[in-house]
This record gives sequence, structure tokens and C-alpha cells, in this order.
Amino acid sequence: MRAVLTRLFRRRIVLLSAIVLAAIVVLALGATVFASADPNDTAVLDRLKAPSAEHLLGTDELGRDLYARVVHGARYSLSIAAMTAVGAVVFGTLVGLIAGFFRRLDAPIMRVVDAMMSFPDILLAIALVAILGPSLANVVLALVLVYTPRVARVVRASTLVVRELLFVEAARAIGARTAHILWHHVLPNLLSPILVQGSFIFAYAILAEAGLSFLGVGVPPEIPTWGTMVAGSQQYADRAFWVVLFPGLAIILTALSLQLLGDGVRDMLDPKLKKAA
Amino acid sequence: QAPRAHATLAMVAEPQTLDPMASTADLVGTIMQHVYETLYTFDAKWNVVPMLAEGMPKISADGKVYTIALRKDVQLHNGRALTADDVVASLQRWVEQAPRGKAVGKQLAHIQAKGPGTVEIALNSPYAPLLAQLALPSGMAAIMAKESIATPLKDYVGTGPYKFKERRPDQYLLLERFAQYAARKEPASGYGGKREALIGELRFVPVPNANTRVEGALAGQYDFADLLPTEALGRLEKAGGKTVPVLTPSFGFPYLVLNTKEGVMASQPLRQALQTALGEGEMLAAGFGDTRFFTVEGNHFPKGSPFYSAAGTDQYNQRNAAKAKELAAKAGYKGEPIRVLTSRQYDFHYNMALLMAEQLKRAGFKAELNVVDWATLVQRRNDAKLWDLYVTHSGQFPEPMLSPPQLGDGAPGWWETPAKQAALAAFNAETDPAKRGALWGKVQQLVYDEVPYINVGKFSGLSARSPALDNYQPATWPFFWNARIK
Amino acid sequence: MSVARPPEDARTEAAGEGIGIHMDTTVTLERRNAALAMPDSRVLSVDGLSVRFRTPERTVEAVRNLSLAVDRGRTLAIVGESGSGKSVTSLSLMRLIEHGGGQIAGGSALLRRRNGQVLDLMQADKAQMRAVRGADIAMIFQEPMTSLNPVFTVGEQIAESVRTHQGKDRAAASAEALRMLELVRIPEARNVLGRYPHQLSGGMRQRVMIAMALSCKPQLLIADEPTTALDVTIQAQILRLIRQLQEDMDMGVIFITHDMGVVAEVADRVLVMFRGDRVEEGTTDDVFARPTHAYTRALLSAVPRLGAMQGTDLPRPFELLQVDGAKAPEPALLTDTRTPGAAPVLRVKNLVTRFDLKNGMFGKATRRVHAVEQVSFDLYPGETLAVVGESGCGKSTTGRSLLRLVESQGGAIEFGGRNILELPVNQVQALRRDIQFIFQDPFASLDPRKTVGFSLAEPLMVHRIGTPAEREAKVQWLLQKVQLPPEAAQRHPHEFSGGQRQRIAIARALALEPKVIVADESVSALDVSIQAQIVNLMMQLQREMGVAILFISHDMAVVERISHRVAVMFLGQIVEIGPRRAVFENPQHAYTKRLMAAVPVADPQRRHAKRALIEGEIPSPIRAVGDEPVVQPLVEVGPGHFVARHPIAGGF
Amino acid sequence: MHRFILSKAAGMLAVLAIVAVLVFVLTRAASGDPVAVLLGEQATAADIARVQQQYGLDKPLPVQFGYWLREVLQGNLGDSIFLQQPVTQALAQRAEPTALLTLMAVGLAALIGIPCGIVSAVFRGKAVDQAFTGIAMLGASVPSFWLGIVLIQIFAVKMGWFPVSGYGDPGAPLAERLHALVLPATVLGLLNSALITRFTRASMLDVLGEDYVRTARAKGLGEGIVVLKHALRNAMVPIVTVVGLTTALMIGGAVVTETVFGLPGVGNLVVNAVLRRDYPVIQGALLVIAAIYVFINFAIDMLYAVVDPRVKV
Ligand SMILES: Nc1ncnc2c1ncn2[C@@H]1O[C@H](COP(=O)(O)OP(=O)(O)OP(=O)(O)O)[C@@H](O)[C@H]1O
Ligand SMILES: Nc1ncnc2c1ncn2[C@@H]1O[C@H](COP(=O)(O)OP(=O)(O)OP(=O)(O)O)[C@@H](O)[C@H]1O
Ligand SMILES: [Mg+2]
Ligand SMILES: [Mg+2]
Repeated sequence: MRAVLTRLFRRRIVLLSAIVLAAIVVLALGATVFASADPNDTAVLDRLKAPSAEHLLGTDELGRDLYARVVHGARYSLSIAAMTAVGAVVFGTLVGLIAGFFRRLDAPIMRVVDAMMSFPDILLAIALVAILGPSLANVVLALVLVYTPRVARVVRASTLVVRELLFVEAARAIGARTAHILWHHVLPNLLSPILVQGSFIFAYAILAEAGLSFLGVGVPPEIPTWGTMVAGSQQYADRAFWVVLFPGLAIILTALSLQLLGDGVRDMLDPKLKKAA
Repeated sequence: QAPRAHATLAMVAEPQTLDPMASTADLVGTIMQHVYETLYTFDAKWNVVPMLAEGMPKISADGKVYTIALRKDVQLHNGRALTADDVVASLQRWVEQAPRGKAVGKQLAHIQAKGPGTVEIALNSPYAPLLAQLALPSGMAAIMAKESIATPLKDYVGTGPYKFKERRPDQYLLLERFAQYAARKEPASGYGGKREALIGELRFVPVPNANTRVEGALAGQYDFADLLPTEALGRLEKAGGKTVPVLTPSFGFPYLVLNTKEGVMASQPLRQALQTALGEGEMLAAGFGDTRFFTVEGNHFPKGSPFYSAAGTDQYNQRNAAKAKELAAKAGYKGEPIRVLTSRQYDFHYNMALLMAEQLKRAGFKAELNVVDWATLVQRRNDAKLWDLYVTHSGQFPEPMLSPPQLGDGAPGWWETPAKQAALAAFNAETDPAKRGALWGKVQQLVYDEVPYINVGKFSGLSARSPALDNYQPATWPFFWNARIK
Repeated sequence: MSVARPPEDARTEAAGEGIGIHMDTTVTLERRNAALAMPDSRVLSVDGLSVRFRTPERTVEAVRNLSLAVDRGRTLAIVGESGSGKSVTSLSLMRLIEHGGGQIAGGSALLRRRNGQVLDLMQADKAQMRAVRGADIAMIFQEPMTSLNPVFTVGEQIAESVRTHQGKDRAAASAEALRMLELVRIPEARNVLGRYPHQLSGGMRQRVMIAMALSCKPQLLIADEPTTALDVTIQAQILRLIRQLQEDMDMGVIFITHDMGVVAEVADRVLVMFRGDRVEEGTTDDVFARPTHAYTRALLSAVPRLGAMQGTDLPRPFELLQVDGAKAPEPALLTDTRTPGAAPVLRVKNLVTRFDLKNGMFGKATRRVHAVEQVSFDLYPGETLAVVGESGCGKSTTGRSLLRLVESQGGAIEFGGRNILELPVNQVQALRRDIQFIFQDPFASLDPRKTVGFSLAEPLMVHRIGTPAEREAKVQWLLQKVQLPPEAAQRHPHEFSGGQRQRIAIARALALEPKVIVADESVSALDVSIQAQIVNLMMQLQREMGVAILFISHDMAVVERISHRVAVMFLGQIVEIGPRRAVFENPQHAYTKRLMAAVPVADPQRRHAKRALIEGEIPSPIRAVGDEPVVQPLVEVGPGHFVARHPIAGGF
Repeated sequence: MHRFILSKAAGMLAVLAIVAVLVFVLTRAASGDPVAVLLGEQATAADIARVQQQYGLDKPLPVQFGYWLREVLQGNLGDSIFLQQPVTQALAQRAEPTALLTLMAVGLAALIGIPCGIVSAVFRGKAVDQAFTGIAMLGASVPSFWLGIVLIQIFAVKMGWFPVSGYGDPGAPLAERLHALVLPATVLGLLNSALITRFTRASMLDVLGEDYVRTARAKGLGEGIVVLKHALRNAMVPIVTVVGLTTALMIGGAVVTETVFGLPGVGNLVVNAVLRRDYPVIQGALLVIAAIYVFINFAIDMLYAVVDPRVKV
């Protein structure tokens, strides 16, 4: 384990990203401790106040404390993004794996994937939320549905390659069943493309959630998320840059660290690089 | 450099339809009032004045029969002169199809042509708002060429100073000057009086993103930019000659509709408790920010209007959480959730809803915000089972019966009490404007007592025009006749 | 060139020629002056070359203080085991090593360019190197399959070189490319010019590589294992071709290989490398006759020599010399691992395996590969049956058919009384426990992301044998069997050398204690010393466990050593099968004879013995659908020795 | 060839069929009512019911679906409830701006993404690689409406180089329409270049280690030719895939940008239709988008064969 970590953090930038990410997660988990103010407490008279000692990051258009909102928002944005990324990756991988590995199922599955991919995200989201009601879980579900086909496509393409590799045949030659081969041999070798997709979906999900919330098919309003903050306050940005800047920074910082960390993990998992680098 | 022969007008969206009767949406009225005209209209002081009608109608002594003489020189866009048949056919369509027209239709005995230039409207009982209804640009009682009438409407043949030229949805809608337009002789005032098309072509372009409309105005790309976020005023003022902000005071009013039919809000005492909890001033601030853009007052009509009244306004803007709690307890409130239906279609709806939820919470109510998209909201509010309260707004109209629809029958909220019937019957039967003012006070009092809806206050509209757009008169439904491009 | 160098950069005279450790990275003036006086016939003179790879974890000294010289028209062979620094040396001379993360730590490499100018390659700047590469020094790489760019036509790839270095226009370059292809004797050269590498066979690709390398008439040709991946017959052609072209162009050649047979065939001088050091250098005759270094002796002893088994019936392990000079433990006495009269474990009858070739546009099979046609043989317990033949003749497919890794179209494979070809899939999975397959490429057949321990335990896991602890014990036992350290279980495949990886693959095949092992070219990719070890290991294991081995190979010398019986395949059919001694000492089929003749002999004395070489390509097993090949019945010509009576002459 | 085209066409039909059913089910399952939106604030439930009848929206869903399907099979996608024009015409009018915007944006994205990806790969782990990674992630996490407004403020309002919004004046010549697309295409291009950068980088890294790259160097070719000719061409297949995918997704997915810049594009059409529940437009547009999507995938397949001779279509 220590060796793994040493290898992972050999590049300073990877270590830095891990620290940033860890800090954000800690902040999110301990939101109530780090920001005692209620993120939904409105004070119309204090609207759009610049950052000050009282309001570290200023206030938004309803006079809500931006610091509290950003900190509490971390919890929700991170969970939405993480759940979406994990969900889409899990389902997409499953679908892509099956389509890529079983020739017979390939065409039918990929036609459905194509059909879903040609659907605009918001139609799916509106329909789902309208059917199931607006909630964080349903937003995640909608986003998972949007991103699953994209993952599936990539995973399928890679599976088609890995399927032909000799060690897969070798595994078959020792009498391994298909499930064993998929789990132990195909899947681990797809990690790299999956990681890239996952980290992008993570970033996209934060923004996509904002778009949905903005149309009224997102998370309920008492849930502060970074995306909603940026999207909902953009028109005040001219007067009060902080309403967009801070949640925006939070998004970018998270996405960037995750991507860099993902890179690091990928490098670490790549046995070839371990040798050459 | 020759002056431009066109004006670019940035509107908030693509109009839902170009059939002025089909929709009460403001945008439809704003655009189509250039193409279609009504028998009557409003002057700058919100008085009803004749437009296609020669003059004010002859009203029979019992107040039931209106005889309206038409102007003789009026040309339709298809090159024919307007006749009473056109008017009758148009109004017939209006009462059959237009949401507003149907309300009027209930009072109607018949509409008939009395000769080529005269129309007779007969009512079952006196109905004072008739002329105002006929005058309103929204859900317009538009007069159209008889032969063009169809559903859905395909040709837009009206009498207005502009005629329909071309529509490219989401791109532009072009109206061009109607050369044969016959204007009234009276000086222009509000929507009334002399209309003159001084700009060759009106280009209505949909710019749905409010920020983009602001930027476009700042860049001088639009001659007119409708409905800008109030936050933009500062930048518009500093624009340095590229654009001029236009403030339309008492532009409209937000209001909350309560479900009197089903659910927790069906209890009148509880509605009152809720009213006690609200701080409308705070809500307006949340919705509109700058104090220049809203007025915190409980009178539903502004000072100077014949319908100005202070009746019941002590119930307004109380923000008394303790008292509300007490009232709610008395009303038997047990913490049932109050389902608040709102959308983000309009930012101020959403912001006001958020703030209201906070206020309600403080008073011990359990508010549950259901933020949905607009199409869902307008559908859901027709189902009494799905909501307890929703947030909306309306233009500030000169005649109480024009808005909100809860004063009429069958509108969401389903306010239906004997007291309402009585108060409104009295109000509508009275044709004397002076007496109607007093009668409105009674209605307003009733609204504060029974709380079928809550008028939150008044807000102003912010638009912007280019310095080149000359002689533009601010109006609820912006119009561009008589304006010119310098 | 800078004349005034800071003193600390100067190399001390004491460093001397080729000995001593040079810590600095530059060459002194004196040395350069001395070098400039390089004899006219000398093309390249390398002195004190050191190359290292620096990684965050450690620094690898891949080449230490290497000196060598190459004369015009002469061939220097560099030999040594895998990882001894041969490729690194050649890449350093091209200054391509930096692209692979290497670092030239010291030394000089003086090259006499075409214009007579002498240039120190280690000091040359980028532009100079670009001018040198391809023009003064050309290189042929080990892997003809991957060394050509798949997306450009071969004509373009040759012409590009010509355009770059000779400044010819497109038409002229293209004409020159055609000339080069003809020079390397590619049939229908004009046609091949417009083809893509994947449309050519390995031999043709390697000839394209040679054409490309020689297109600018270099002073020096570096050939890094140019024939290792090729068939014996093709290899013989290529070797001869290089030799001839060298004579025509009077080039110096550095020939890198680990095949002593090839060395004996082509080299004037031999340089032996061992773990980055030069351990011996001399004329080919000298080195073969009187090896001085222990490693050289070990290397030579491991070289399989065709005919070494003449007069014996049983397989015999190699006698291995240890590098330290001590003799390896005496191999156990030769015993016959077969049980006389035992029933065969595996009976193959009239096996047919074909692949349909989908014609892309139509998606319909119009042609098919007749990979295996009516193949029949029996395999007895404790026996090694070798299957030999050229690339593409269907050896691997035969092996894969036995495990039903490919679908066969006809015949029967009887194992344990059941016909494998008719079993339902889940029973096939269970049955694979008893027949194991060792793949041709040990690297590709091990999952790079799994530890060796996992790979070894996996067969047990798959068949749900034992508890985790028992499996671990078994892994340790297996590692010990194949002479790997216990901690190898924790490492990943890439952390092992090719030989070690092959041992892992063998251990994996043994994990289930199968009755039959199909070993597909299990030693072909290894260098001789490792190869000998693996062959010995397999024989030892057969002795201990009594498994039957189907040994697939194209290396006749190894086959001679290891097998009891031999089957010769050609175009999917068995053309000759019989006891090894009979087939080797008395080959009947023309194709068998040809195969024997093409094997290079590791004896410089016999270098120029005239051999019948066949030009051109092997006929193709691809036929139009419906065009069934004729299978000739086998005729017994001796006890257990069968031969197909082909009117074969036209086939070649 | 016939068979190939037939199988592609069958696949396309399958996708369209799935889309047709899915879109119908989803739009109808979603709440919301086009008529309520159409009629506006003052309409009562009775008004709504009457107009619903007029549009046949009161019929049972299977009946509606059957009716629609029959029309579609005859090539008639129906009439929009709001636009007062046939859906086919509405789509035809969006075709040009959408196509041009997509082309420009994808072109720009490729023009940025591919070189950045190449540089990143060549200088793997160096500062420039990390800088490009950072910029790419920035691209992935900047909301498009925000970038759009910023670009408008700088290049349209301050500099006055481009119009703030719209697709040129009525009857504008092509040059003017293209001019109006520059800023939106820039937004889309910048944002989409992120993914292309990352893909190119990964793909190039794979290829740069290949033997034939070494061969190219050994021939004495300059580093530029080695990377740009020998390596890039081989790395093209995944790059073409991601560029194609970007293109396909942009056809219906450039909604926000189209809204910000007031462009009459397909995305705008679809989203407005969705927001107002303009069922005929949603259904028709999605069918067409799906068809285009499948067609682009098909084109990508064909392109593979162009960039890589080993690939047979
Ligand atoms: N890119 C690299 N990074 C680190 N070490 C390397 C690299 N390339 C080669 N080496 C090491 O340098 C040493 C010499 O390798 P080289 O490729 O020259 O062997 P070789 O003699 O050509 O072997 P083979 O016969 O297998 O081709 C080996 O120990 C190898 O592990
Ligand atoms: N999956 C496949 N699809 C189509 N053709 C195949 C397939 N596998 C093998 N072939 C063809 O079948 C023939 C026999 O192949 P096989 O791999 O058995 O040859 P081999 O004797 O093992 O050759 P080598 O010595 O190169 O390993 C070859 O022409 C090969 O191209
Ligand atoms: Mg090598
Ligand atoms: Mg083989």
C-alpha cells in the first residue's frame, strides 16, 4: 500500500491534487462545522454584499452567506457529481462490456445506446423528473442516463480491442468462464479510458445539474449546489463578481484536481509506465 | 447617412403564437397590436378611447345594448375597407375562442351588424368591464378580415399601421409599414389617438437570454430591448450614449394564488394566518432588488387610479410570525406541508418563493417548494390536488376585471363564495366609473379577508432603447408606431 | 566545433582505450585527433560508449564502456543474451536512445561519412544527426511487423527516405523506391509499391525494411535481429540478401542477434556482450573455435545444432555451462518417459478448421483460410510430439482447435473417451483443466495488470480447487518447480525477462497438473541460453509428471532435441509424421527436406556450403469458397513413419 | 456494398424506431401541457380542454402514437403547435445555422484540441503538458453561458467586432451570417476542445511509443515530420471518433450557446419545444437528430478507412 501511494504521489502535482481534493471532501463532510451559518438563511437587506469579515465570501442576491453556501454546496455538488460519475461509469461499463464482448448482443445494445445518445439531455431530465418528482436522487438518475451511453460507447470500443488480446484467450484456455474473464482480465484493462471518462463526467455533472435546476427540473431549491449558484447568480456577476467567482472556482478546482489525480492513478496503474518512467 | 428604414426590437422569447386571440401572453399582444386593432383602446391615463370605433358607444338606458359606429375610412391589409361584418365575425371568434372573450361571452346576448358601419352588442345584464375587455391588447379582441378567419389562423389580415411580412421562428418576425393605413385624427395618447408608422420595418427578434439582451442593448445592436433584469440598470445608465434605460412604473404585480378548493389552504382562517406571516416588502426586495423597481403598497391600484383604495391594506406586509403562528394554531394547523408551486421561468418568481418559504418557516408553517418548469406549472395549477399555493404575476391593467383571472370564474384557486359573487356582481353591474371605484374597495377588502390570492405589490419594468429610437412612449405593451429612427 | 573546452570536461589520457571507467560525457581533442586518423577502411569506431537509463527509482547502466570498430565491407556481429545491451548500443549509435529515455553517459562514436568527413556521433547536433540517419547509417529493426508505418504505402515509406536524403522529386524518388524493391528481390515490385504493410507477409515486410534502409546507400547498416521473427526459410533468404547487398555496396554492417547459427552464417567478427559489458571480441572463427570468456562458452554450448542428435532415439536435454564456468548439474539419466503399449491420451481424426474471410463491403464470406485440413494424429502419455512447419501452416490453429479455442468444422478430437468437438460449452471449460496451452508469446498471454501469483493461482481458482492458502502453497511450489524465487508471486509480468516469463507461463500450465500440454512456440522468442534452460525444464517436468506435450515450433534444431515424434505441416496438412529419428535422418517429403536445409548452422566453417534456397513466398492457404484442397493420404514408409505423396514440386 | 448499406440502413431504422417510441413515451409521461402554455395566464381549464381536443391531445396515447406514426411513414412530421408551421419547415430553417455553427465549432475545437493534445503528448509530464491539462479542465468546468457572456462583453460590446446575438439581419448575405456565428462557435469550440485535447494526447502517447515512429526517426526525418506525419496519422482513429461524436452531440446539444447568442438552431428548437411541450416538434426533431447522429457515426466508420488502410468498411 505504501509503495502504491509513493508511486502515485511521485509527481508533486498529483500529490497536490490529492490534498486539494481531500480538503474539499473534508470541508463537505464537516460543512456544518466549518460553516455554521445556514446556507439558506436569507437577508434581503444584505444582498450582494462584498466579501467581508462577517461574510467571508460575500452574499448572494438573497443575502445568503456565500461562504456557507459554497461549503454546504460542496456536499451536494460532490455527491451529485460523484454519484453520477460512478453510476454512469458502472452502468456504461456494464453495457459497453456486454456489447463489446458478446458479438450477438452488440448490435441491439448499440442501437439502443445510439438512440439514447441522440436524445437531448434536458428532454430526458425533464421527463424523468416530471415522472418521478424533483429530488437529488432523480437528478442523479437523469444524469446517469445521459452519460451512460457515452461511457458505454468508449468501453465497448476498448473491449473490442481487449477481447482479442492473447491473455484473454489464455484465460479461456485454462477453462475460465466468461464472467471470470470479464471481471479479472477485461475490466482491469479498460481502466484507463474509464478513468478519463469518469473524471470528465464528474466535471460535466456539476454543470449539467445547474442547467437542470435552472429549468426547474433539478434539485429542490433548499439544496445549495455550486452549479445552481453559478447559473442562478450569473446576472448579478457584473455588480458582484463574487457570486459567480467563488462557486465557479470551487467547480474548477475540484474538476482540475480530480483530472490530475485521475492522470496519476492511470499512470500508476499502467504497468508499462511504471517500468519506463 | 440615410436613416435606417427598420428597427430591431429584442423581445424575451419567440411568441407562442401570432393569433392574438389564442393566447393571453403579453408578448403576443405586444407584437400583434401593430397588426391588429381593437374597437377601443386606452389612452395615456388608462381611459378607454375609440380606435376602430368612430367614438364611444351608445349605451342603452338599461346598460345592456351597446351600439358602436365604425370609422368609415379604415382599410384592411388586403386592400378592402373594413365593414361591420368583419367586426362581428372577429368578435364572434373572440368570444368563442379567446380566454378573455369567453368571460365576456357569458354576459353576451348577441353581436350583430346594424348596417355596414354599425355593430350592436347586447348583454344579458349590465357589464361594466366590457369596453376595457374590448380594448386590451392581451387576449386581444382583434378585428380581422372576415375571410382570413380560420383556426388556426394562417393569414394575419388586420387594420393596424403595420402588416405582417415574414416570420422565421427563433430568428425574426418582420412587420412592414402599411401604406394605406388610415389614422385617427386625435393626437396620440397612450395607445389611443393618431397612429403613424414612421419606421419602414419592425424586426422583432427573440433574445431569450436576459443578459444577452442587456449586452445587445449596451452594444447598440437593438433599438429596443424588452424586459431587462433590474440589476442591469446601473450599467445601462453608464452606457454612454449607446442606450437609454426606459422605466415603466407600475408595470405589473406579482401575486400568490391560494388553493381555496382542496388541501390545507382551503381553510380561510389558515389563509389569513399565512397572509399575516408574509412580509411582502421583503419579498419584493428579493424579487427586484433595487427599490426603484418596486412599490410596497397594499392598494391593488396605484394612487390616481379610479380604483385606488386602502380597504383591507392593514393586512398587507405584516410579517408577524408570532401572530401568524397563533392564528394558524387557532385554525387547526398541524404542520401539514404547504406545497408552493413555482418555476424559474421568471427569476423574481423564484426568488420571492424562496423568501416566502423562509418567512413561512419562521411562522411555523411547513413550506414545501416545488420548483417545476413553466409548462408543468401551467398544467399543474389546473389540478386542485397538486398544489396549495403558486407564484405568478400579471401586468397592471386599468380595469380590475382584466386581471387576475381569479376575479372571474373557473380560474385556478377556484375562489367561489357567495360574498365574491355578490361583491363582483355589484361591481360589474355599475357602469358609472365614479361609483365603481367605491365598489372596488369592497372587492379589495374581500380579497384581504378571504385571501383567494395575495397581491404582493407593484413592480416597474426596465427596458432599454437606442438613442436613435425617437419618440418612444413607455408602455406595458411596448408599441412602435409614432416612434421613428433618427 | 568548439576547440576550447573547460578543463574539467577533458577526458584524462589515463582513461585509455576501452578500459577504465569514463565518468565524463565528452571527448577530448587528443582523442578526436587520434580518431580522425582512423584508417580509411574503417567506417565506425566506437570508444568507451556508456549508456544509462535514469528512473526515479534507480539508474540502469545498460551499456558500459563499450568499444567496437566496423570496417567497410565487413560484418560485425553483436551477440548476447536478452537485455545485454545490444539494442541499446545500436540505438545509441543512431542517437535514438534519447527518445527512449536513455542517456549517453560517455564515449565517442566516430563515423566516416560518405563524403569522407569524420563525425563524432555522440557530439553531433540534431541537424547533423538527421543528415546522418538514413543516409550514412541505416537501421533495420527487429520487428518487421511493427516497424513499418501501417498507414503509408511501402513505396511512400521508401521514397520518403530518398526524398529526405537525396533531394529527389516525387517521381524520381518513387522510381528509386521501385528500383530498391527490385534490388531486394520482391516479386512484382511495381505492384507492391502501392501496397500497405499489412498486405505483405513478414518476409516481404522485412525486405521492404531492408530496401528502405539501403535506399540511400549507407556507409553503415545496423541490423538489429532482422530475422528473429521470421521463418527459417525466409530467414535464410534475408541473410543471403543482406550479404549480397553488402558486397555490392561495400557497407559496414553491424548485425545484432542472439542466434549463433546466424552469426556463423554472416559475421566476420563477433562481439559478445554480457549485461552491458563487452566480454569478448574476435574473428568469427576464433570465437567459435576458442571462446575465452565463460559466458561465450555457455552461449555456444546452448546452441542447438541440427544433427547433434544423430543416431539417438530419445530426446536429450542440453548440456548447459554456467556462466561462472562450472558445469551444470548432470542431467538425469535418459529414460523413456513413454509407457510402452499405453493408449493415446488424445486422438485427433481428420480435424478441419477453416476461417471464413469476410469481404468487408459485402459482409459475406467469399474466401476462406484452410488453416487445418484433415489432420490426424495420436498423442501418447509421456510423449512429446513436435509439430513443425512454416509460419501460417496451421500449427497454432491445430493446437487451439484441441482446446476448442477456435471452432472446427470437422473431424473428431477424442480425449478421455469423449469427443471434445461435441461437448457443451460448460463441459469444455471443465475439460480444459486437463489440456493446457502455453502460448507463443509469454508476454502477451499474461495479463499485464495481474501479479504472477494471481496468474498462477488463477487456474485453480477457475476450477475451484483448494482454499486460498492451499493455492498459495501451490503457487510457491510451482515457482520452485520452474526455478523462480518465491517473491516472484508479488511481481507483475513486465518485471521479468522473457525467459522468466516463459517459465511463468509453463508453471501456469502445470498448475492443474494436466494430462496434455500444448506448447505453442514456447521457446522461439528466447535467446539460446534461456531457450536451452526452458527446453530442459520441460523435459524434466515431463519426466516427473508424465505429461504428453504437443510441441509446436518452427525451429528444427530444438525440435530435434526435445521430441519423440515429429509431424511436419504444410498448408494445413500433415505431410510427414513419424519418429523423430526417422524424420530427421531420413526425410521423405520434399518440404521436410527444404525445411531442414534452411536451418542456419552454428559453424562458421560450413558458412558457404551451398544450399538450395527457394525464392518467393509460401503458397497461400486462402482459397475461394468451394475450392476445397486435395488432401493426399499418408503412406507408411517406415515403422510409424508416414508421408504424403504430393506432386509437390509445382507448389514451390 | 449493397449488403453493407442495407445493414447500415437497418441499423438506422432500428435506432429511429427506438427513438420514436422512446420520445413518445417520455414526452407524454412528462407532465406539462402545450395548450396551457399556449393559451397563457388567463385560460381556464375548460379553454384548455377545448383546445386540446382541437389538437387531438385528448385521444388515448396509443391512438395518438398510431396516428403520428402513420403520418411519419408518409414523410409528414406534423405541424408545430406554436410555430404555426410544419415541423419539416421548422427543421429546414434551422438546418443552415446549425450546420454552419457545428462545422465552425468542431473545426475550431479540432484546431485547438488536436495541436494541444499533440504538444501535450510530445512533452508528456512537462510544464506545457500540465498547463494544457489545466486549460482543458478549465474548458470542461466553465459553464458555456458564462463563457458566452464574457466573450460577448469583450468582443461584441467593448470591441464591437461581432454582433451580440442573432443570425444576421433578414436577408443577410452568407458572410454576415458567418460573422454572426464566430462568437458562438468560439464558445463551443473552446469548450469542446478540452475532450479532444485529452483524447489526442492519450492516442498520441500510445502511438509515439510504436516501433514505426522509431523507424521514421531512424530514416533521418525531422521531429516535425515524425510526429505530424508518421505518428499523427496513426493516432487519428480515436481522434476522428471523438471529433465525430462531438459533432453529433452538438447538433441537438448546443442549446445553451444557441440561447445565449439568440441563434435559430436545432438545439434551440428542441429545447423550446421541450419546454413548451410542442410534441410534434420534439418528436420530429428527435427523429431527424437521431438520423443525423446515425449518419455521422456511419461517416466516422467510413473515415476510419480513409485514415487507416487496415480498416475495412
Ligand atoms: N527505455 C528503457 N528504460 C529503462 N531501461 C531500459 C530501457 N530500454 C532498455 N533498458 C534496459 O537496458 C538493458 C539493455 O536492453 P537492450 O534492449 O539493449 O537489450 P538487448 O540486448 O537488445 O536484448 P534483446 O535481445 O531482448 O533485444 C536492459 O536491462 C533493459 O532493461
Ligand atoms: N482468427 C483467424 N481468422 C482468419 N484467419 C486465421 C485466424 N487465425 C489464423 N488464421 C490463418 O490461418 C492460417 C494458419 O494460422 P496459424 O496461426 O495456425 O499458423 P502457424 O502455423 O501457427 O504460424 P506461426 O508460425 O506464424 O505461428 C494462417 O494463414 C492464418 O492467417
Ligand atoms: Mg534488442
Ligand atoms: Mg503460431
